[in-house]
Amino acid sequence: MTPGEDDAPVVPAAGRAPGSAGRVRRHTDPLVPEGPVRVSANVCQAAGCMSMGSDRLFADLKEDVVASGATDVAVRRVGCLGLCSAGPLVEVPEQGRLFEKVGAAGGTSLAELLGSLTGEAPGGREVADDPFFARQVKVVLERSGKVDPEDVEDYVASGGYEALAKAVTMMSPDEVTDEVVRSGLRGRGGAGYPTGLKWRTVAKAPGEGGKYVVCNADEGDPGAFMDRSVLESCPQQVLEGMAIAAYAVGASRGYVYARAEYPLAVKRLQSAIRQAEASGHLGRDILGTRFELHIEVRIGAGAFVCGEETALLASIQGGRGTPRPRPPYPASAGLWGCPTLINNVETFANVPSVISRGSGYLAGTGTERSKGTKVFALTGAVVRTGLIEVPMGLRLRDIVFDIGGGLAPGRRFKAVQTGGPSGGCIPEDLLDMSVDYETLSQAGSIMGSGGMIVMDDTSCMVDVARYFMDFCREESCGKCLPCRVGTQQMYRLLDRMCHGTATMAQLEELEGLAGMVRATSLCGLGQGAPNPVFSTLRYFRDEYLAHVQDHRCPAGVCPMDGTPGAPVPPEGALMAGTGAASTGGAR
Amino acid sequence: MAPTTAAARQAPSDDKRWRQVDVRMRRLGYRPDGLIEVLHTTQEVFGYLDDDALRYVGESLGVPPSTVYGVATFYSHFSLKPQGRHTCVVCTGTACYINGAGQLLEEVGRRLGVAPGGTTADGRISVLKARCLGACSMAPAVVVDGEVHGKVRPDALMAVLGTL
Amino acid sequence: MSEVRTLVIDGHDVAATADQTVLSAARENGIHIPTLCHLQGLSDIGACRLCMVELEGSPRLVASCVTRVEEGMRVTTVSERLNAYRRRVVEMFFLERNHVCAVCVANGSCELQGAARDLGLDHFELAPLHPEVAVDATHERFVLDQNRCILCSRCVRVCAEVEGAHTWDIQGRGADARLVSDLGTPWGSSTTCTSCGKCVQVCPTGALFEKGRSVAEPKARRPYLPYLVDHSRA
Amino acid sequence: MGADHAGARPRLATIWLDGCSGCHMSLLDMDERLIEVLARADLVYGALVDTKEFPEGVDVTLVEGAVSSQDDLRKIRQVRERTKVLVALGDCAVTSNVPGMRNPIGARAVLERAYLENATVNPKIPDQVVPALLAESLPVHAWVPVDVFVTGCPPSADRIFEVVSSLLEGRSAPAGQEQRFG
Repeated sequence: MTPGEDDAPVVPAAGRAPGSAGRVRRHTDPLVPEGPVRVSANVCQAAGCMSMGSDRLFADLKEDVVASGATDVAVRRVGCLGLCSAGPLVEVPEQGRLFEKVGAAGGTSLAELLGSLTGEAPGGREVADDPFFARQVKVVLERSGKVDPEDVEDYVASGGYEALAKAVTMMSPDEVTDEVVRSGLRGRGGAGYPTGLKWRTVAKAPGEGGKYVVCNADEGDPGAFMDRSVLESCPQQVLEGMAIAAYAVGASRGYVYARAEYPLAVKRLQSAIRQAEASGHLGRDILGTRFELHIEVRIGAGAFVCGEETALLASIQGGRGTPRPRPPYPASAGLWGCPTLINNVETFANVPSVISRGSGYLAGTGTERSKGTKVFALTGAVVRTGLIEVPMGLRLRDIVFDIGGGLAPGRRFKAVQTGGPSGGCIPEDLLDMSVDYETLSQAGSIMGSGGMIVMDDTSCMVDVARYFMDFCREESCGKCLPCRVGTQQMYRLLDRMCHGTATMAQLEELEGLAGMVRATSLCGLGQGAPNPVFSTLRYFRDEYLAHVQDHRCPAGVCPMDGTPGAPVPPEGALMAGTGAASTGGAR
Repeated sequence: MAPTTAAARQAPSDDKRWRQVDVRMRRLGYRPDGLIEVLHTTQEVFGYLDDDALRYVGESLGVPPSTVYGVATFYSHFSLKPQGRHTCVVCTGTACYINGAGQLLEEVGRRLGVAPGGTTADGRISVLKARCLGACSMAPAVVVDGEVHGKVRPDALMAVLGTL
Repeated sequence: MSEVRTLVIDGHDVAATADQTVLSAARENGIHIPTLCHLQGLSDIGACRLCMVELEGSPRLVASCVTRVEEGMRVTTVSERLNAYRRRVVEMFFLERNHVCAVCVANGSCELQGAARDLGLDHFELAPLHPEVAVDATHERFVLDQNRCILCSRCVRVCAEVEGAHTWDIQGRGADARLVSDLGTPWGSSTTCTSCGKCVQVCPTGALFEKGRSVAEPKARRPYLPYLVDHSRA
Repeated sequence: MGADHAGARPRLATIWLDGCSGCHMSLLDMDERLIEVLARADLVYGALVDTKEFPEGVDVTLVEGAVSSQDDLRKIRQVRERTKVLVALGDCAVTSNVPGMRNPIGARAVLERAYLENATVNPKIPDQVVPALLAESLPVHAWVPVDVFVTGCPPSADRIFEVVSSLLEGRSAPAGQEQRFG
């Protein structure tokens, strides 16, 4: 992280004529013509497209537009456009066209895009009818891909901070909380706890020593990048949500706890805080009232467990990120013992629309008990992968086959993994299920933070269970025994299955152990660690049996090579403790 | 609020880079709860955290050495050993895993003789694994010296590493 | 003075003050709940999970050392399920490191060994993990044998909370978690250790012991720290 | 359990794998109760009788020691086949105990230390006569099913008597009061 490195002005490249086509102060700045804009090229500058070269594309396109002499074309920097598998992406909103893989092999050439921008015949493809976009409903991602993530003015121009203004000037804190309660908004970080109730608890807690709001941006689930995208695409919306929350609960200090693995998100967030302070939306005397909120960014250092709220608080306070028993809950005793409200990125990003459009807006979308929308990172074996936002209650099948475009030709659907290491795998039979908190939980998985990984017949479910157990084993904080040792023991058993050396007794052992770890671990990481085992056993027991009884991996993924723990060492030679017979036959 | 218990001290050496660490600590008011932030800065400046750095930061912030060490070893982002001149970060997120991240690590391990977290004997390349880079659409993804490579096959990765 | 709460533990009516934990209320009334990381006089962390109990009306088990009593609470401290879980907890402690009771200084006075005996644990179903861990004998008077450490952190807490030296902490996480002195430096060269020996006194196993003590030499059991003012009655 | 055929006396055996013989010593510590046991059962194999081959049709076998070598493994498999009630006697049989202390460092390191580093003449890891070590020394139930576990290093003579006499009478072994490792 080197905040500020892009703040330095750069001399415009030779040959550029800033006066005529527009002004370009810095290489990361947009190209804005002085006259009216006929078309704009919105170039995705979120991490996915940038890793495919969209930052270079952005610079090149600006130069080319300037060189073409066009004076009515803007080149703008926007956040995530969603369809990450087709990056780098450029959208021309005036024409409703999307250009895919711009500048990449087999994609749109820069010349083609430029021709489309300056000429009369729009290229690319129509966005409106594309099923990837048509089934989506955007609340959290409303401005993602539309506003400049590094410009508070752009956010304000799109209606940003109207909700905060309404809250602090026209509503009492209790009215704000009541509105959130009525909206039915539930935590988007995983557990789905009603957001309004949490706010009310913190609001009611005595807070002589001050109160805090904390945004959990420690998005740790492998295969999940919703929060990163939101922070990279529209950090102001998250800050606005935090400010409304702080007003409602009576907090004047806040932290965003973000992953070190997301340098771009951290940079944009820090820049957004500085800009919001300068524009009077954060800091002292917000929007001319006496309400104040000071937000700092705290950067995580690579520990999944810090997504657990008490561990996150320990980490913000500079310590080892180990969870502590609750109660007391952070709502009554959080940071430095003060009442602390913790919500995740997507939850906060939902708040402005609840306030500005009223609770009915959110309550009108979704199912009876799961209101609103949910952002998912759709990845894995589907044709189209990326960031999507859908109304709660959409069928899983619609997400996989309509939005995701189904599987590659010749591949067979096997499962969708949701909820990360605490989640589960949903099989083909359940594809028609509604995607909401309750239904996912009944199916043995969880909503989680929004990772959705589609697996085809080349994935082995025993191997997948082992993968998640390996994850939990490495990420266990080590404080409580069942998680620290139980995950190691379960990993060993799963590893034996993948090598074809496990017995039926060990399969039973695994189930027993999983139940024990779930019931006795201190925090959610340990309690949830057995979930991938339970759900794969529930739906894919035949794969386990193939591994254990027939020593065969149906997907052809596992080594099945008889190690570790080959039961009988070769006769004659002294064993050297090297590999082959490392553990006994029956264990 | 935790009390401020410590203040500026003599840096372990006259290396000018300590000033950046000092500035960070001063901005945080030498508060013990700034420990992780200061460790971040120290690692950015020096590349890793050695005993002198840990001791100095601990003394300056009023945090006992065992606590500093406990924190520095808890988080996988912090390194107590010097890193190689180049870094190769293999993403092991779910999407990358089911698309062959394991084979990438195996190949790198076999060809370079390093396990994840290790550095080649000549100090050339450090191999790390990342939990999830969020580049799931490009799975399996590898970041070599800050540059993201998507849909990487073992041979292609070795070719990239060979050019370093 | 806190308000009085009445609750039922294993069918017995029990009165306790509102700030008491279920564990302390139980013990005060002669009801035994096994523990390892708990030590009267130190803060409670709820880490060993041995003291878990059932609460009527709650599907979840709770650690009694960190659960406050509540009016009308109905607690069950012994059940088939709890015993099975406790046996498994103790088994996993044994298998995590390299515990060999027969050659341990704490043989006969070890709390882990005692817990196994009380729970009727007579063999292990799971596989031993056999980590290679260190012995630090650099201190003039004491030894740390990581083979016998159960990471209860009683030594860490007594050193920080009572002695105020904070020589000990835990390094790493998960399977790599280890007791550590100062900057991972040998105990004998510690700049913070006062050689007070409190850590050795509170160690439930033979991980911390005095030099010169032979195998199974009886040592006084210390259920609490007698020199502490007991505010918590915990 | 006990005698299969009417009138036949139960057949008792003991076997000593990788252990120090302490459990057998504790067995002898039963003193005069040994006579009582032998009055009720035939001791058909063990360190106290001169039988070369482990016999068929044994009712109760007490196993001392961990399974550490290929010889141990061959023996315990045979014993299991020929025994109705298999008793793991003492900590080595139950947990691998002291023999298992080599497991964290590996068999190779142990052999090298013993036969190469510490050898004064002719350093060589033997490949004849001495049975081959297994990679790890493991408790009996890691290889074959065990019916009764008797902990202790060694288990007390009282406990051994209690277990043996119950089993010979065809009852299951009583839960051990104060039964503990070590």
